[in-house]
Amino acid sequence: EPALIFDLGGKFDKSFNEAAFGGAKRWADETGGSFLETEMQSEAQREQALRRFAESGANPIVMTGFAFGDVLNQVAPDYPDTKFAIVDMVVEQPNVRSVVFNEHEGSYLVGMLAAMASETDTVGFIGGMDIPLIRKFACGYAQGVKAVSPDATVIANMTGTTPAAWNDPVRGSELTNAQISQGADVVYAAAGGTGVGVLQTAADEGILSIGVDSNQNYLHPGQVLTSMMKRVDNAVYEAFSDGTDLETGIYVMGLANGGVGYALDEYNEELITEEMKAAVDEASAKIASGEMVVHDYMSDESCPAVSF
Amino acid sequence: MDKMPHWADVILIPLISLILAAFLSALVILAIGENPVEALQLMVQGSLGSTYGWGYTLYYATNFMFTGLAVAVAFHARMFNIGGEGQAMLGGLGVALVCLYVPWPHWTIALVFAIAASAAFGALWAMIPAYLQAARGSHIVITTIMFNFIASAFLNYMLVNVMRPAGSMDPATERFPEAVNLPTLHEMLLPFGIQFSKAAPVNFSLVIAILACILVWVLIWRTRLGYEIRAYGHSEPGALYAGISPFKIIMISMLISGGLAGMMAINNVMGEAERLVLNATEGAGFIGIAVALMGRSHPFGVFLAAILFGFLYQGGAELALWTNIPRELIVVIQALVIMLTGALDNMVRMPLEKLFLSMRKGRA
Amino acid sequence: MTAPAIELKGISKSFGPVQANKDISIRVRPGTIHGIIGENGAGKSTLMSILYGFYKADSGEIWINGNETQIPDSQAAIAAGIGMVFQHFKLVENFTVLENVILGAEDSGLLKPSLARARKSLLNLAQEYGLNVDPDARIDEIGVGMQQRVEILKALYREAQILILDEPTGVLTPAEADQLFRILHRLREEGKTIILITHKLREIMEATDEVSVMRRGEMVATRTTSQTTPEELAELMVGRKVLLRVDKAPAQPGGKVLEIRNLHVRDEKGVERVKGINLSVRAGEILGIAGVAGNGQSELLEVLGGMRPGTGEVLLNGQPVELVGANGRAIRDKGIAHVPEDRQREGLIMDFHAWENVAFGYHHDPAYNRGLLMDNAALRADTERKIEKFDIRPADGWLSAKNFSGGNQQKIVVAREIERNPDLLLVGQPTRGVDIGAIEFIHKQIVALRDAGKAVLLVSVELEEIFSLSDRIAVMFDGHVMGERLPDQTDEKELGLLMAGVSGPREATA
Amino acid sequence: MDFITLIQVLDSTIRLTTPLLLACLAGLYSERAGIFDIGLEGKMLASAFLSAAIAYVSGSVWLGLLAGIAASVLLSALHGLASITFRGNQLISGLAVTMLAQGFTVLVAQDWFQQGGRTPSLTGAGRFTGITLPFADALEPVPVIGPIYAELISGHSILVYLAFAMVPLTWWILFRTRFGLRLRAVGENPAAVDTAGISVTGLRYAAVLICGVLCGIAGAYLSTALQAGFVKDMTAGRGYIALAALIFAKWRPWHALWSCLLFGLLQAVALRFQNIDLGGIVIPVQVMDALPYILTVVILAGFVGKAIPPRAGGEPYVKER
Ligand SMILES: Nc1ncnc2c1ncn2[C@@H]1O[C@H](COP(=O)(O)OP(=O)(O)OP(=O)(O)O)[C@@H](O)[C@H]1O
Ligand SMILES: Nc1ncnc2c1ncn2[C@@H]1O[C@H](COP(=O)(O)OP(=O)(O)OP(=O)(O)O)[C@@H](O)[C@H]1O
Ligand SMILES: [Mg+2]
Ligand SMILES: [Mg+2]
Repeated sequence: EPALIFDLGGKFDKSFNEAAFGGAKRWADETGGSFLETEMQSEAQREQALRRFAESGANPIVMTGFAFGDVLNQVAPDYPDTKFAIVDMVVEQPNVRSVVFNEHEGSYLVGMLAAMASETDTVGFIGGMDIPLIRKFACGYAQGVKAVSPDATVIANMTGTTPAAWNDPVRGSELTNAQISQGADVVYAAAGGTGVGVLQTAADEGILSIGVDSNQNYLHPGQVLTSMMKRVDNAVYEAFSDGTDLETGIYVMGLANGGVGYALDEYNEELITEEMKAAVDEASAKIASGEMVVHDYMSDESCPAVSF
Repeated sequence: MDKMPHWADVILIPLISLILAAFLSALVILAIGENPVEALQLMVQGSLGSTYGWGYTLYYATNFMFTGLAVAVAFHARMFNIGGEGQAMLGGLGVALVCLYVPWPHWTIALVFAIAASAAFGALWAMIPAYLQAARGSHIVITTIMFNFIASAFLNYMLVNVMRPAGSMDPATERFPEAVNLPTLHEMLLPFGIQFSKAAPVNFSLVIAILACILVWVLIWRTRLGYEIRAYGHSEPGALYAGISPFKIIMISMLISGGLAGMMAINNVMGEAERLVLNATEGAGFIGIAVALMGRSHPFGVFLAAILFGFLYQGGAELALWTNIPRELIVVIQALVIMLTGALDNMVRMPLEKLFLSMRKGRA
Repeated sequence: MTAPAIELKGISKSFGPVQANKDISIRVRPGTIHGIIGENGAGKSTLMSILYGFYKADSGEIWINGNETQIPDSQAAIAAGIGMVFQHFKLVENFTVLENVILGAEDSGLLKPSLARARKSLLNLAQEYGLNVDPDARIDEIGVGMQQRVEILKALYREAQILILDEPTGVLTPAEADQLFRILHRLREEGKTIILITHKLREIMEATDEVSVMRRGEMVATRTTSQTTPEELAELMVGRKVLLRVDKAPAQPGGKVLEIRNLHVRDEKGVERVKGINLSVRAGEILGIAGVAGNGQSELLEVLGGMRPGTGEVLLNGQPVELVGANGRAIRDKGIAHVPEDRQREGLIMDFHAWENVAFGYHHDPAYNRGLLMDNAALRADTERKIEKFDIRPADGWLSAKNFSGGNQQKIVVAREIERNPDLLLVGQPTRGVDIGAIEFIHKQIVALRDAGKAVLLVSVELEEIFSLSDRIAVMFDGHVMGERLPDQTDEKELGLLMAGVSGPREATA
Repeated sequence: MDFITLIQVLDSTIRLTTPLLLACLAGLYSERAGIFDIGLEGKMLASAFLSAAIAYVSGSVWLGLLAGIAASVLLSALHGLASITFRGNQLISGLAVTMLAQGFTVLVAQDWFQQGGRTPSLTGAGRFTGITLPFADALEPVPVIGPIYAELISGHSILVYLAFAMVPLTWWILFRTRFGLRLRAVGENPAAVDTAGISVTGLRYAAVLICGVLCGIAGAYLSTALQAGFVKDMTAGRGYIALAALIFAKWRPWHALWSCLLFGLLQAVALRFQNIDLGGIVIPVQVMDALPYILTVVILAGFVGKAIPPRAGGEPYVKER
């Protein structure tokens, strides 16, 4: 029986963890199988959750979030017969699959859309916890914005420095207000549960927002420009499908293999014009083919398009 | 005459409160559409049904012994130390500093210094509220609450800005070196041919916690200091009359209390996580209040209550894993225990006293 | 004959195992001052609190002006025209006089009109009865005598026809007390009925028309004051003839053991309570300090006992004693023992076993310790001895202090302190709330210590006790020693004047 | 800081002050009556949950508000039962109330909505939205005054105005009415109130229930006005900051307003700027987070004017002579 462990922020953050849950559920619906799951209440519980599932014979065990990296590195060797998969972190153990995403590529696409939709030429970015991973989102986004309109302003804020930043809608909302007052008319929230507050305030104040990880367009129909899809669901779905035969090693999911992308559905079709779609799809193809490279913040911890 | 025999006071009342709390919790479980009997079975199975379960139960119990003793010692001096949480956090900082920045040859030596550091940091964090209470009469409950928040912000700062290793995204310290890892119960029992779960985090700290229970018992009931603490706790004017300095007692009892709370860190930080993470205390400081109330501030009572809460904690985690009952159920139980043994005490006591009084009249 | 203003029939009340009132009946004629007298703990306050609706009787009836009246709470008592001045005032300290007066008797939801009306009304009452107070003063800024007036005004403002005063003179000087009685007489002339609780016979004889005597929860007799004598009342009160003097040989005073020079003491609020006194006590002598409660005697004892700091010079056998406060241990080590005024709050830990209390204050004594630990076996053995020697009952060292009667509690304290064989014994109110048998015993112990050549400093508000024990008497008033007298060269009247701050011409020749 | 940012920060201060102020005044009623309440946090939390849940289910935020108040009042009644009727330890009871709320909100939310202890997002009539004061739009272009009126003063939800209006109202009730006089008296010397023929129990329950109502409004504000839905532990220590503000204010209504505004400002600044650069010295955000608590400790220490609580506070009333 496979197991899934959600990171702080919880299964129903409408974003990152919920995407993982979606993948697991899809697997369960299709195969009729069942899976174990649990949510973290605090940092200190990670190890217990991992061990508990390993002890009870769950296999494979999938966890979402870089924060599991350290404990997984400790726990995995104790259970050599169990396969683990971790999202967003590389753990070099023989029985671990590490799934990482090219978030900068997807963010680049939504950055282009933001720039095209903006009337003030000022767009915002609200990140969750201030870590290189989130800067990677921001950097890709800013590059996309600048690609469309080189003079545009990108305002980037982070919610916090601890995991609490993933679940702080109040702060998300305040930061959104701040960005609005600075002229932003599109904000991109890459902040897990905090994003709920960002999208809410953006909708209340009548500006556009961009969701992240899951497709969040439905949250405020007609007011969410698009969502940067990070197919955590696919990662989980595949891991579950592979079962105990799960191949270990590093898996990179990018535009080329459908790991990231942007969402287009009935909720935002009126916001995305044909031109916008054409421009983005063209860039997407170029990136996928390798013709064009989006700078990855984590490769050198710097960003050409935005400063933090 | 006493209204009630002593045993009723120390055994019957906590027991009745516990049963009431259990009953109310069962109602809650029923209300959310689960079966309380099955839930209890699951809790028992998950926490006591295997050495793995026991390992976690005892691990948590170790935490609660330290924080429970901390609250109990302060109670004896009639101080209510709500600050166990913050003191335990600071204790964690002390342990991390000792373990990370000194190359220890062996865990035994490291442990001695880790105990000293955790106790010193915890005591330090209790010292300011204690001083303000002793010298300026600032209400210790309020100041210790404030100090919990300050501790949390301070630790946050330390982990995010100071102690986080370069390149790590986690607000946590590095792993401690192998040499300072405490032996787990598994390793301790192996020489005796006993197979205890390898995965369970219960470790040598349990021995320290039990020792602490014994030492606190000796301190409170057998030493002059304990005599003075108890005397002060019963009557401040009395203490003054007997030449017991209230200032000294407040300071010492709070320092001991803070030190005990801080010492919890040898279990969760040094013994289990082997690094310092955010919120490593997980509310154990508050559970200590429930444990001390339930255990009637007596070290043996604290020992038993800590194991009970260890069971609840581990059982609750199991419930959350296998059923739809969230982990918060144990927060509810814990709240009920605190309410019933600490605040609604008289609700249980009054009818009991009447009962005993009428029984005595019946005999006479 | 008109119906009694108040008639209580068969009132009983217990507090847990303590029966405070047993089947009490009493009639109070309208327009009289009716005294109720009884020893400490006789149940006087309880009875009056029941009448005032503060406590609820377990059984019994209350009749007012010939009608049975239910008094479930104070509201009902007030409605029935009853007002009460409690032994401990019930005033809100940081409110003004006016606010205290209207509290609970406001006219409307808003305060303004009430305050205005009360201000007028106070003016009238002040003129009518000579009850002058500043309506805008805060309670914590006025003296106790003034506070008592506020309490009386509160009752009058509520148009009380029946006024109960519970030990109103305990905190007053004789002069203030006389003034109070004048006011009471004036109220009686206006047709009000007054119940006066006290355990001072003099006050009963001076002020009342009738008097009822209570003993151990029971009403033992009612007399017309003019037809009884203090001796009869005293006998009724205690149940047997009172021994007024302790048999003791004349003192054989030796050298000065204690010398106090220019001692000043301030309380927690910074108010000076002892204002530069000079006293000395010699070996083999009992110095009694008389005075109305609250004139600095308590603070004097507390400074000498190391419970609070003071300034000035105190010498014990010529050696200076530090007056830093919270140094009771050092004080004891120097050879001073202390029987404190309040045994339940200070002298004992009520929840400790008797054997734990036996070491209280001396728990550092090597005899009670073995290395780091306390030697509980030694403590218990010592307790056995003291129980035997001082006839403490029940003879069970394992009982908690709270389970002993007041007299036996006091014996535990006295045993502990006297057995240290101190050079100087400080004693505060040694027989307050103690039964007659224990009083005699404790007095004898104190005299025996004196006869062993030790110095004793006795503080008591009971003049009788001062007279029967002291070899020399000093009177304190407002933080000063008003004078020293020898017991056989003075009388209660002269001491009373000194206690009221009126100094006399004669000085003791010590 | 430019003018617009200043206005924005102050605007955010007002939003963040509101729940603090309501909870602080709630505590003021209770503590002035002699019942210490460290359970403000729990009551707010319970109300935040139930108001969001009911607002979601019924679609009416007003029903939600009522339900939130009911939840908070229920906990108040429990606190009253423990500390007034059964004369228990008020601090322990307050702590238990908070824990009870922390546990129950998640338990019930999970059972009810299956969303990991949160409620679904509120929309439309399920939320309190800002109300535009008269002339706000017309005045907007006027320099300085315009933005201050239109941005800062206008446009908040009705509960914000209610909270600020509660300050003079509370002052008036406390110092100008019979109820206020009695309430203050019972916190100073309950025996005086008792012997004056007023029920101590009744008064204290009244105070505790008022406290419940105000905490209820504070909680509802969090989940239905400031935010659109409940997430677990969403009070995030605001109850304790309110308590700190109450001490800071020395239990006085107008001072409560200033101390809540100060703490609200600290929160607003901490929210907006992570680390504050004061010309070379960088103040980390954690300092801003901890500042209300540090300030309160300083006040408690009595170095800046001593905070003296109501004299009978924290003590159960037992009749004595
Ligand atoms: N579980 C308990 N909770 C609270 N107080 C207790 C408890 N057990 C004992 N006490 C109190 O502790 C005091 C001393 O008890 P302790 O356990 O030290 O042993 P003891 O029976 O009093 O003496 P000894 O051990 O010498 O026989 C007693 O006053 C008792 O009231
Ligand atoms: N609230 C109470 N709880 C328990 N016992 C009480 C209470 N009030 C009075 N008692 C007891 O009832 C008895 C009668 O007390 P009461 O105060 O009526 O006596 P009193 O005659 O007024 O004494 P005093 O002269 O000291 O004022 C005493 O034994 C006292 O300890
Ligand atoms: Mg024993
Ligand atoms: Mg009395």
